[in-house]
Amino acid sequence: MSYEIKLDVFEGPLDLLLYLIRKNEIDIYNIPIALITEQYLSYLDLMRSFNLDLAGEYLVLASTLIHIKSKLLLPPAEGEGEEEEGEDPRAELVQQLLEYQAFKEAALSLDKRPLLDRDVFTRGAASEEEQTSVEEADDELIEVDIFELVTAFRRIIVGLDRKEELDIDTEKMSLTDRINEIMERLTEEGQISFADLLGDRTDRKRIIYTFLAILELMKLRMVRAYQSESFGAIRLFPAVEGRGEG
Amino acid sequence: MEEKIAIIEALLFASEAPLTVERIVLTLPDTEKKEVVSLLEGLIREYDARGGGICLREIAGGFQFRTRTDLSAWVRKLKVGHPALLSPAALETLAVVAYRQPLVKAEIDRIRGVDASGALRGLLEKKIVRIVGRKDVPGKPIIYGTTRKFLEVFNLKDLSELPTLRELKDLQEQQE
Amino acid sequence: MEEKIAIIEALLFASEAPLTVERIVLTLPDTEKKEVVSLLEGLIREYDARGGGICLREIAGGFQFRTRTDLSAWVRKLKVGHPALLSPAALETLAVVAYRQPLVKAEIDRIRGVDASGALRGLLEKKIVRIVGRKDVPGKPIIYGTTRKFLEVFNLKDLSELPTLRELKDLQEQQE
Repeated sequence: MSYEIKLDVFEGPLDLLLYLIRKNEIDIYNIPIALITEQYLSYLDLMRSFNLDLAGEYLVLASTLIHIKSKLLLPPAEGEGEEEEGEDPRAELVQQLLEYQAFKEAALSLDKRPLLDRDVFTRGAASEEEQTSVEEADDELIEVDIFELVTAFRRIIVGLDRKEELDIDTEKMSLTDRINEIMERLTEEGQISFADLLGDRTDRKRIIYTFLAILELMKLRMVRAYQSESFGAIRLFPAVEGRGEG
Repeated sequence: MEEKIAIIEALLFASEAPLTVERIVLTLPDTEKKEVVSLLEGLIREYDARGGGICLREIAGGFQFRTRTDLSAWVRKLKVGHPALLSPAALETLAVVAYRQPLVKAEIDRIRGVDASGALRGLLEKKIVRIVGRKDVPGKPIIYGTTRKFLEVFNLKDLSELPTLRELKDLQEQQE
Repeated sequence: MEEKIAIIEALLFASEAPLTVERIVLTLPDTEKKEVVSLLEGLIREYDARGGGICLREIAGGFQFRTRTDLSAWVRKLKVGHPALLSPAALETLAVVAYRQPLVKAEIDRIRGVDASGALRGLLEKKIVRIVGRKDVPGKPIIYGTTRKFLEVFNLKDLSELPTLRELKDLQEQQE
């Protein structure tokens, strides 16, 4: 069987479909759905018989093909003009195939470029200056990727109690943003009122997060809140004066 | 040789990443951008004409010395271990990201017809693809894009140097 | 230029350590040691005569391209302000601060299982972590959080743009 070796080289159902179209020398704009569906399904059977893991996407496309096939078998609805751009049930699939094909070609052309460390090489050795450390500039640039940061966090968390893994939700992070902002202003201004914290931006979300941030800060014993009279302005102070490491 | 060219050559050689014209201008006093560009162009021509083992190329928005492409087999012989090649799945995913960026994973999955998680992760680890931000829609999905390293690895000046994607002909047009 | 010289030049350029004559002989078939030595000497003379920014030198029993010694001041100038990388310890500490802030050092130590003092100091110096305040409890422990520079470095609009562990997991799981 010539296609045995082909089984696991498909990048997905669209890739398999393109392969069948090419193999049968079929016009992609006029796919004989019955034939292709039959071949596609027998490939899936073959894959199964070899106990290859069939990704769910293969089955989804199988049902799409069967659906298109059944639609094509139905006589056209009455009153539907012949010359009208009638909806070919295959149209969406063809569009998807063409798009995928374009990217597949793009991937191949990327691979044909002179690739670094495969076809071209840069200077191998570190220069003398790199070996001796350079004094750090004042406003140092840091080169790091956000993905590295999450990966680092995950690496630590994985070793811990499962409870720690409770997801970080974006709500908590929005709250933290507010907390940082409030503490920054407190350090600058010494004290601040609730109204000042809100400023001109008094949308609902901001009011809620500001309020929650203050509660959190009080719970953490990082700020104290004072009110001179009932319904009077609430003023916040840092719980402990002074900064710097002690 | 003019001293300025010698300095630029030394800077190019010492820099780990492709060196931008701006950086050169910052390092050399009393030098205009235009002058640097023309000196760089002169250097490229000189090395090309010489036909030696190295050439100067414009990559990822900067300039960098590289070995001549047609000598790769010799250099590979010297280097131990093989370069980590990108799998077809990774290349396809990368192509989609490169041409459609910034984009979310769901769009990659849709175009490729399979889940791109594994391939995407590999590309993130290799720093060829990066997280650009989040899309301001419900669920705030992560947006991906290519990195400067992508340009360096694939020998590209900038993204506009990518060959154009084959035109997706409109189905209707084709049928006429 | 003779092809053999071009190959040797590419090898010299790409090699991580000074390249020995023996190694070149091993890589190039049908080449005598004597021939390689004379080609190398020719290359040294050619680069010296040219007076450019690079020269070939015999170092530690091998040959290596270097920047011209008298241009080192320029090269050093270039290196200042070169992007710094974070050590794994710093990155881990930063990750804990970013995801668990506002928090005290004891909490960082507990999560990482090691003393984070050194890493924390480095992050404070780099201004990506800052002292947010102090807790009004015995000992008045310092509370840490990330800075605006942190957001800039990671290209984030705000902290809610940080990817979640779940998102990372989704990317990972498909790999098997």
